[in-house]
Amino acid sequence: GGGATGGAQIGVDYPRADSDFWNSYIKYTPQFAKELDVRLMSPTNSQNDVAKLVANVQAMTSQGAKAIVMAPQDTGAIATTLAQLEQKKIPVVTVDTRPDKGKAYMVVRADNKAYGEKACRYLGEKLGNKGKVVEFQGALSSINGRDRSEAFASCMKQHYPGITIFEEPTDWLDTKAAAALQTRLTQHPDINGIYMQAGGVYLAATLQVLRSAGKLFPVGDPRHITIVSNDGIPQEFESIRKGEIDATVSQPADSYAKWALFYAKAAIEGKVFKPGPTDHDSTIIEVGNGVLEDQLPAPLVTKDNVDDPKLWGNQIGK
Amino acid sequence: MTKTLRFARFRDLALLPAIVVLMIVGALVDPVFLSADNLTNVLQQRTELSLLVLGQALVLISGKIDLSLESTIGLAPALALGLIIPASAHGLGIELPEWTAIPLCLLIGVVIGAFNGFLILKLQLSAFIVTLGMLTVLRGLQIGFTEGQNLFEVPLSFTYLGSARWFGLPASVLICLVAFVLGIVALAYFRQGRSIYAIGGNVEAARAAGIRTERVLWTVLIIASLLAALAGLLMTGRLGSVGPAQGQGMIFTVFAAAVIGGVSLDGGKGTLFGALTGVLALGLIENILTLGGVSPHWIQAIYGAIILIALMLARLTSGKAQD
Amino acid sequence: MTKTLRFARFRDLALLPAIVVLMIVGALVDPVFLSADNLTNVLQQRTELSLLVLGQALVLISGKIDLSLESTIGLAPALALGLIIPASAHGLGIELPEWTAIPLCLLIGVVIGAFNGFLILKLQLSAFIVTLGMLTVLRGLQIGFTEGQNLFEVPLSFTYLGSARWFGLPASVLICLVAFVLGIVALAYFRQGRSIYAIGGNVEAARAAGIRTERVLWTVLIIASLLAALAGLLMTGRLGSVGPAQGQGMIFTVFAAAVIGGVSLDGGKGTLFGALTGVLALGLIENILTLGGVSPHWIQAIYGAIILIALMLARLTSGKAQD
Amino acid sequence: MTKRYGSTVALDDVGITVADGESHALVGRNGAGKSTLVSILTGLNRADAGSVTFGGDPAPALADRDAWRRKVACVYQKSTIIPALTVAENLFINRQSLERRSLIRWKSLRTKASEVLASYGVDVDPARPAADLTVEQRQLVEIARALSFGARFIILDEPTAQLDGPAIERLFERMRGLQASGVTFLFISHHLQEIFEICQTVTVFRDARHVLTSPVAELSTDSLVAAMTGDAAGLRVGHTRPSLADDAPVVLSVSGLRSEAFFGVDLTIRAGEVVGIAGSASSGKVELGEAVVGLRKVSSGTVHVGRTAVRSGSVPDALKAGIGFVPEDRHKEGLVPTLGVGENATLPITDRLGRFGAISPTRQRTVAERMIADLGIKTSGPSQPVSGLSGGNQQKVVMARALSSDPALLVLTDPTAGVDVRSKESLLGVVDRVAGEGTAVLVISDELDDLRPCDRVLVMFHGEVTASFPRGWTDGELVAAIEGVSAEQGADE
Ligand SMILES: Nc1ncnc2c1ncn2[C@@H]1O[C@H](COP(=O)(O)OP(=O)(O)OP(=O)(O)O)[C@@H](O)[C@H]1O
Ligand SMILES: Nc1ncnc2c1ncn2[C@@H]1O[C@H](COP(=O)(O)OP(=O)(O)OP(=O)(O)O)[C@@H](O)[C@H]1O
Ligand SMILES: [Mg+2]
Ligand SMILES: [Mg+2]
Repeated sequence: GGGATGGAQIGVDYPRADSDFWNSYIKYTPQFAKELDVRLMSPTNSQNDVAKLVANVQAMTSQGAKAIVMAPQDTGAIATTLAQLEQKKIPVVTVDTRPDKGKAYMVVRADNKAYGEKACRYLGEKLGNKGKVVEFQGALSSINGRDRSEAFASCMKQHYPGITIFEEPTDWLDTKAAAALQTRLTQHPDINGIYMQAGGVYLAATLQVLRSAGKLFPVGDPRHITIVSNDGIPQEFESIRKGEIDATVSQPADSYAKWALFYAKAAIEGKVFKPGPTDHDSTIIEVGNGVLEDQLPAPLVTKDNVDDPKLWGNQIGK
Repeated sequence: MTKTLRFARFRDLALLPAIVVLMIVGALVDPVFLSADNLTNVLQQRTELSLLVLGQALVLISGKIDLSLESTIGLAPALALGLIIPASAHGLGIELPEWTAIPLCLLIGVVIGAFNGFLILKLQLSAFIVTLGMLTVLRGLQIGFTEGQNLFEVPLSFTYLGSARWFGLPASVLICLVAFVLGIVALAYFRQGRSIYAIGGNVEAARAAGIRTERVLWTVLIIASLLAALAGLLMTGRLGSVGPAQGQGMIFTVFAAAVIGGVSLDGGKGTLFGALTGVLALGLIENILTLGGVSPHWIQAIYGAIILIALMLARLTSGKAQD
Repeated sequence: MTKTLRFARFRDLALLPAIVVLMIVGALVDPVFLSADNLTNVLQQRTELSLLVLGQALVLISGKIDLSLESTIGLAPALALGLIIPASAHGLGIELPEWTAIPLCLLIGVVIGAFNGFLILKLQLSAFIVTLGMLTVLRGLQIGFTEGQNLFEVPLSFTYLGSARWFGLPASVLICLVAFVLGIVALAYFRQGRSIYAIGGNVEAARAAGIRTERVLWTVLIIASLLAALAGLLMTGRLGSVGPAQGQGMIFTVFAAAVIGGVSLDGGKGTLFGALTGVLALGLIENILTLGGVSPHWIQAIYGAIILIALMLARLTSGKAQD
Repeated sequence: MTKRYGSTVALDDVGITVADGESHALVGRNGAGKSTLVSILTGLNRADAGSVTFGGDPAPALADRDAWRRKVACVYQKSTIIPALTVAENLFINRQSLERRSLIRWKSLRTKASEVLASYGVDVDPARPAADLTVEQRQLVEIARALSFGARFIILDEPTAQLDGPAIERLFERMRGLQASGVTFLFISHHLQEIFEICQTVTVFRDARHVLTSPVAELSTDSLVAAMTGDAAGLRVGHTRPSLADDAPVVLSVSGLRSEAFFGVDLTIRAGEVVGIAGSASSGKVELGEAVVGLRKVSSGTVHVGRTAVRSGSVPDALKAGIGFVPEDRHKEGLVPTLGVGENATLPITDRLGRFGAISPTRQRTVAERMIADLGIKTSGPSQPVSGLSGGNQQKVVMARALSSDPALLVLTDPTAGVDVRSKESLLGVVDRVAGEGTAVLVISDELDDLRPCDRVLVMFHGEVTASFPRGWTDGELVAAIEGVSAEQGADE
């Protein structure tokens, strides 16, 4: 406690505890709280359920939270909650997603559209605008999945019309992805690219399916299927090093935690931010009706930069 | 005589000791727990669940089952909104007048219930599998026509019931209360209500006793769907928008509440009051876990374990085998 | 006599016409559909589901229900791995020798089944709510001790069964086949198997006929959990890791397959062969939808609608009301 | 009227006319189609062909249950009691609030229920769940319900099969009273003397066909039986078993057996001996039987079969010791409705139908077909689910199950409930035969016909054995003892 916030408590809600990415976020949060001298309430977990998120936020408010950090996976359904918090003058920092409606002090996120775009560019260039790509979409009801899908689709259509895309909705389930991939490979043995929207979910299953189908060839082999992933967990890096997959977009779990707490603390202290570049390689933009968004960089990780120690995937488990 | 009656009543109250224990634990965990604000929040957060439980309890007592409620709670408001908002806001582009939204929402509930009834009663398909299929279809329709988008251009009239406060309490809580009181009275003191028990207990016997079993069952299915649509309306008001996943995954909680509240999956047994205690017990458990700041990784295991323990407690205090 | 016998068999075969229709549709959608490769894939993708369905069908026929299977399929392999892999790979740090992993996995299944049996049979709690609680607890335990992480460090011996091919077919398919043949024979021609039907049909009459109902039910619950653990082993082999959500959401599909395959939720009715046709029908539907390249936004609605249609078709061809 | 179930013709172009104000008996062997007719006459089932009229008006639409209820009240053969609901509610089901659309007043309902029940001699708390009732009490509740309805036409499908003597008498008194006030009855029973007692007209069905309709007064028992069975042979009486050898070993010995329903019961039965236990519904006789066969735990006392002690409350133990039994309630403990006739009948002996736990279907079928033939079960074959059998034939399946294990001791509770006269004869003949082969038999019943083959009949009254009659008792003295009037004299004789 103590310090500049003078004991004002910050409530944090984790969206889920069953994915590698969010687990890293969960690990980083108390770590940065200490570093930033933020007094953290016991964090809650809304288990990917917006109704739970609303309940958790109400409970934290009752318990006297002065600012709240949340990562609503359903960005429409918190509108009322945001309005209530605004009434109570409790500033909100949202992480990873931007609320569709309602007030937030700051949105801390990497641009999911940019993920899809980056993956599209990489695959498009590697495949030379021809071939067939399987895309594992997340749940259609999740905004992040949707952003990635839409950006990927429109980029492909615009820049690489020579590539055929197979969109496989998977509900973020590896079993569905594995089944879809197996079927597609049978239907189109010449599939030469895969885009997976969450490496933490699909990586192992994808490699296993390719292995059993006899289609797992290292990068460089002409029969290699180009794979771009998303998340930036250590296992993806491992696979990049081994040449099993080509690239991944590193979602900045560490920066999410760090800057979310930073802005929450700043909000309590009454600081005001303006659009423009920041001191940490990012840009704050205004995303409409006064809401600011700090768009953190999400680097594309390939064989070239996979060993960069700054990547969060290289920091955990070490 | 009073002995057995008391006993029957006691069975409905089996969860009360567990609830008392929860209240004490809650107060110990955090003084905030007992504050009016917090308890009101718990109630408000449970209104939609409790309406679904009310509907499901009716269906279960009548000896059927309706899984599709968890999709109706999403589709009914989504489709109603879709019909009034412009295509630019992910609507269907029909743009009916705004006042039709609420009647439409409820009507959609009725239509879904009637269709379920048609498949189950007329085509004599298994209620479980029909409503499981419908759960998928209805959710699929919602994702299909909204293209997986949130509908957040909700007119104020539509959000009113879910967000207003009457007499210092959330309107939705009062609505639920009224619905439960009506249900409890109807099931305890009206012939039509009692006939639901008779049908669930032995449909052949009920038919022999002159009950129009098909009509009653159909009505029950429609009421349950209607309640789900109403719950969807309240949820939309409370959350301010309709997400494509609205209600998803709720059905298990609905069953958990109804069954730990003493409603039997075999039909013919249980009361709405019991079901309501089930809802409350679950709500208190979640609230206490949140207030207690349980580790996010262990919350689910602890939650499940507490349910099992509450169940054993109810079993011990009521002394009755469960089914 | 043979007449009714034929009729009973017919009921099991109610889905066959639907499957034939699906085969034709599939072939029209894409010639690849009928290729040996594709059909093998469909089978392999369904092995774990089919083992769960096998277990669940046994439990349902005996008149009980086990929802916790969908968590056992994740926890059993995860815990077994946790006991052998080092803490650095999210293990428990106990580091038992590698060869113990498979026996441990199966043993964990047995223990879970036995514990379910204890709660249901000894404490006489409702099977539905006990196993719903266990579903939550078991999944919670997995998330708790793995801290929600994927376990990627799976020894080769552990993935062998799920990924090997024997005689040109995936080993897992053959294992399933054997399990089903054993189950079908046991349920049709063995005392213990028949007693499951008797218990599901009327447990008191079964007891009065000298069947040790409690022992049989306990065995059935244990077998079901064991099959779920085996399914977990195969799934881990097929997918190469154990995710924290392994199996999550499967239980609905398990019921769908069992029930459209003719297994009754009321107990005492249905066959394993029927359940297997249910699994196949669902597998074919999904495969065809994937091959057909249906719009991702509409796939769910179409999937649900096809299930309902298949159900009606089965109802028409068998001419029997479903329950 | 014609009605088919699959390949079974249950009614083959039959007709029946019940005149206003008469009591019309409907008789026929098990499976003749009586209950099927009842279900059509009460609007539960649709006939494949034919029509029903009430006083010249066509019958209401099948869905209009209320209209049917106004035309006809019925006691069905199969219980329509809803176990989870209270006795009071079962009695007034679907008319809990006597004036329509008003609140139900539970208290007055209970009071009224108490009155109604008391007049039938049913001493139960109307607020208890009906699940707590005995089989007999349930039957009385059904009867009370049908009669209290105010309907002008009442159908009773074997109402007396589960009742003891005094209850039957009370029922008949009431029926006579109602008939005097103009109520019409259709009465189904396998107790032919009852038909002579209260009916004016009788219709006989045989093999789904109408055989005759005639005033009761013009028929003798023998001609009635002949019409039912289609052969002229009258009823056989008496038994052919040689009298018991003095050195026959003791098979069952019960000593000091005690539970809530009976106390301090001692009993021995020797090989080849048939012992009856009679008693009214509250005598504890059924509970004693259940204790012997392991369906019920006792608080003290022992049961030995031969030299083996039978563990209290364990049916498998009892079976292993060599006991076979027919339970009181065939629907509760007797039958698995979903399984076939053959499987039900062979359920206790599955270990004998093949090796290593396997069941040889051929062997099962052979055994089952033999039982079907032996007991005259009317069924389309061993694989027909028992739920599709007529009531009497279901009872025979339960009997077959009891006999299947070639038991050393056979315990039969109301073994012939709902069984037609000729079948009863053959069932009792089977009892006689197995006794002749050395099986000890305990018959628990208040049906005098069931008790006739007994070497000795014990009478229980309020949980104790109060009298014992050797063979040769008269109906009067036994009935008196059962009712507890002259138990002492009975024992002295
Ligand atoms: N036979 C019954 N079946 C079902 N529920 C009943 C029955 N009798 C009473 N109840 C239930 O008991 C509750 C109150 O019953 P009742 O009307 O007897 O109350 P009361 O008259 O105020 O109490 P009391 O009779 O003890 O004076 C109601 O909820 C009703 O549903
Ligand atoms: N639901 C059913 N399914 C198949 N067959 C049936 C069904 N109900 C009755 N039957 C058949 O119809 C015939 C007539 O049965 P019903 O019950 O009318 O006989 P019953 O004369 O009442 O005999 P009992 O004296 O034994 O009660 C029997 O052969 C029976 O097997
Ligand atoms: Mg009959
Ligand atoms: Mg009162």
